Amino acid sequence: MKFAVVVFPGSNCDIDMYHAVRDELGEEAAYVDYRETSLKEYDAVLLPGGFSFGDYLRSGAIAARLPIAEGIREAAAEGKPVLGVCNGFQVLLELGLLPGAMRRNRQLTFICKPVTLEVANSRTMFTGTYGSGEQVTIPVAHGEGNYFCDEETLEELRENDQIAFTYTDDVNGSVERIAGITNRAGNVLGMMPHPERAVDELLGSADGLKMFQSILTHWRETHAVKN
Amino acid sequence: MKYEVQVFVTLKEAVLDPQGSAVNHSLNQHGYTEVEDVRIGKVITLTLDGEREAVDARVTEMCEKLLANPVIEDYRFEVREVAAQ
Amino acid sequence: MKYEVQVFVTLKEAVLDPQGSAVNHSLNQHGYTEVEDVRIGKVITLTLDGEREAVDARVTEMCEKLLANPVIEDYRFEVREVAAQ
Amino acid sequence: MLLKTEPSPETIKQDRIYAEMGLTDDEFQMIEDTLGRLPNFTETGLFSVMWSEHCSYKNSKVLLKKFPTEGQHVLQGPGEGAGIIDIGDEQAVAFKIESHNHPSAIEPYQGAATGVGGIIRDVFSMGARPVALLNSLRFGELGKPRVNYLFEQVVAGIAGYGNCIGIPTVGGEVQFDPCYEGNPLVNAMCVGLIDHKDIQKGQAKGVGNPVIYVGASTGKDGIHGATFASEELSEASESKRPAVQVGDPFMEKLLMEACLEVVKNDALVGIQDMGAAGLTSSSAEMASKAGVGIEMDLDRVPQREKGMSAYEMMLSESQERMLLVVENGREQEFLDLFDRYGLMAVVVGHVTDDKRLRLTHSGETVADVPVDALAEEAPVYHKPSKVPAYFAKFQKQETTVPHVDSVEETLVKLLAQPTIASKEWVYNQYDYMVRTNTVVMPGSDAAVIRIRGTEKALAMTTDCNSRYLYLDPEEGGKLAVAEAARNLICSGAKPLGVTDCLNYGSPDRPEIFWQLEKSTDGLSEACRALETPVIGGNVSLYNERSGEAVYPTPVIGMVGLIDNLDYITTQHAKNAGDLIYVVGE
Ligand SMILES: Nc1ncnc2c1ncn2[C@@H]1O[C@H](COP(=O)(O)OP(=O)(O)O)[C@@H](O)[C@H]1O
Repeated sequence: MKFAVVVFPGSNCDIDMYHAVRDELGEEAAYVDYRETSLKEYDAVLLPGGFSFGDYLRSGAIAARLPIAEGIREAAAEGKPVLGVCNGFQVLLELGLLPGAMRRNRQLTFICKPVTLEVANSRTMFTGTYGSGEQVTIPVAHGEGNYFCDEETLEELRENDQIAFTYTDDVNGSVERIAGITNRAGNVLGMMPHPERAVDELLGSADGLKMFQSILTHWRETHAVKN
Repeated sequence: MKYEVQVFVTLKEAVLDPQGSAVNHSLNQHGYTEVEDVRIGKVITLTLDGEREAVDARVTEMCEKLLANPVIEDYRFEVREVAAQ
Repeated sequence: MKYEVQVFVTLKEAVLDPQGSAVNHSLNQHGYTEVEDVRIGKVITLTLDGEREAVDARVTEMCEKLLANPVIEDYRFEVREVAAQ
Repeated sequence: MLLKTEPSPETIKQDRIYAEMGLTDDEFQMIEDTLGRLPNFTETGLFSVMWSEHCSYKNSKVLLKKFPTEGQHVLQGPGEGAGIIDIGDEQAVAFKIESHNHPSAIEPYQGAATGVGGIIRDVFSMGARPVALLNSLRFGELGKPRVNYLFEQVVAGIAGYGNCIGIPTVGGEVQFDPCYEGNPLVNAMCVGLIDHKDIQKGQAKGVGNPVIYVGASTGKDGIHGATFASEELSEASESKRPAVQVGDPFMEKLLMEACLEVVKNDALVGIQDMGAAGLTSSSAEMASKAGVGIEMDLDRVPQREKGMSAYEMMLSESQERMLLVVENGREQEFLDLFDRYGLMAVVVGHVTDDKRLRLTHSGETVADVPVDALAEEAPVYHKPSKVPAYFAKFQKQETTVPHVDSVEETLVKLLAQPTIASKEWVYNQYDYMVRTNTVVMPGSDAAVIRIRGTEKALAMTTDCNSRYLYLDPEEGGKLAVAEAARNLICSGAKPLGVTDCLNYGSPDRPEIFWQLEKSTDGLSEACRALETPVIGGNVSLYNERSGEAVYPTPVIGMVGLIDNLDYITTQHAKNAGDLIYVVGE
């Protein structure tokens, strides 16, 4: 399986994503420059964390308006897995591929620490290898992860099972303790916690690796059907 | 002609403003108990070159496309002619 | 009486505004080449209760002490009476 | 049209304008003698910043000489952006610590942020990839609004810069004491990894070679920052506003990635960051080290504001700028590379053979001075020293052992002291995990960063208990080094070397100079005994407010090598029932 790691000016976790896929998952990964327009040759798209364009104006805002946005939209429309982590999540929101917006953390400070997540929906292509309701330890590192959406949207998210992860504790003030959501089709996932930082016990947790394994498993299954 | 446009971007009323609440609290703590509410927004000052008639439409576009996020923000702007140097 | 005070806090002219530069660049890239300069500041909206005569002095104090850092920022404000609810 | 009225050379002398820039009468006379004429305004400015304590170490050089700086593994000792130590397998570690005390006292967020930015540039200008940041902070007692504000903003500034640029901030220390109330200390340290073949120097060899300016444009911010850092803080400092710069970590990230690519180009001759004294120190030092001169056309310097004078451009400390010298004829490769990163790069001058720094502006020569006079021949002082009265008194005191009624209660009280309490509130604001190499996170004795692709890791720490130094500078100095070494050893590492940041009061006061002398004796002795050479550092004097000096605070940054990931040890208690041993005297 071939993963694209999109690199924006100011992406910081691109290398971590790359290593998670290559070294821990054992699949192919390649960096794709933000000036590219197509992601056709990849089976999955990863939008890494960091501070694209310094997060100036609004986090993810400037990055979401670059040529590569076309490629990301296309991949999403084709049903390929598109995973945005942290800044990548913010970019997906700014792209309108996911509903809602981010505000500054309620405590107004950046937060970096391992947190406990609950897998709210284990039937997505990103969470298939987790048990339903399973609790996992994955670190967060963000200043603007306070997820917001209006009542109506929240209702839709619930109805369509789009809430993928929630925090077990109130980490940053997010509506409904939301840590990650998918689009309606279920192939676009945005999450603030960093699964790519939790792929090796040496780093404190390997719970994030299952996310990458889920993507791979799902891809293998769907491709086996087709072949 | 040169114009200076001030774009005010504010959080929609329904959106809780964590920064505003913090400043409100801090002002109260410092004895400014008369303060009842604080909201924090952005003011983006654009200097641009153009025809007066076109400015409004162009700036509206900029706001819609980049400067504001309609999901949580409102915007308005004021245009002022500046002396060309 | 109730007042709404809009405090505008902007970076001093000589101070680098990396945020403004990034937005300027992005606008230019999107075809808004008429934009020559962008500066980004804050607009802090205070709702407060008080006597009109006292408001200016109080808000000036708040600005100096908390809302702006005079080392790198300038501020100004506008006061508007609002109907008490 | 330039309508600047700068004072004439005669006026500068008569009205002692040089004194406002921090030069003494004798120093001004030295300049006049060196030039064989009176310096003009721009030239006076060049000398004043280069001869400030911050750039010239004129008051501390005699003390720094005592430090052991050599060792079998030292590849680069003091004198460049950062020192470098061999760690085997053709790899090395580069590190350095730097203060940003005075800017942080005035604009804590930006002061701290730009301190981080500066030390990162020092490390990548050597060709090393920064892999970790640490810091060492001192504030007054928590509780007063101003102190709380400084503390919160400094931490936010360090986090803001380090998180955005994507280098993990993995360690540091924070202490609170009334002596720092008017003058907080903000020291930042950066550790980088480098392959031996990539080691760069800040040198300007090769007559005719072009000099390239890269990065942010030059603004009027930070003019005279170096001089400012070499003065006591006062109410008047508040009005020296332009001395505070705003950092742009996003720009620095691009600059860092571009420079780390540039060092792979064989046509790169030298590279240096524009830190303190900006364009002046980078050009003068690069030329002086290589025994050449540099001529620059200031009209080509990218400027943020219209109508900047030569003086302002040369003394600006705008952030995120680098100066490069490359082989003649190959400049386009460099300009193209920087363009790819969206960075501004221009040829601003070339290397000459006459050992002079010559500047032109609007077609006129605005400065023409010998580079060695600026960079190497700054005056050196050996200030008088005197044993402070408090010390004599303290020595006569009987040792007393405090009586403890309830061990438990006392312990709880101790743990509630901000200086001793958990620093989670601080380090949870730092992204200490980005780049996924942080194996031991903040909270243990030392942070540990694995070296990807090897079985090795680096341990790092910053330490200094300034109360000990105040009470006995020599013993306290030894203790600071020993504490750092213990922290590394307890983490499974062998200490490699030291970078130090000497934060003191005014050396013009004999009692303070005595503290400097005694503590550097202690530091040197401990570094010798532990075989941890000092490979670089920084001196920050004049840390006073209203005549109150901070305690002598020589912050020790130490890095150690862990040969095998299996050796990594953390301080946390692991299992109930495990035995506890006390080792040592
Ligand atoms: N306290 C110190 N101990 C050892 N070396 C020092 C100390 N202070 C400064 N140095 C060294 O002196 C050299 C000159 O420093 P400087 O030019 O001021 O560098 P920078 O501009 O990065 O501060 C540096 O290599 C630095 O490591």
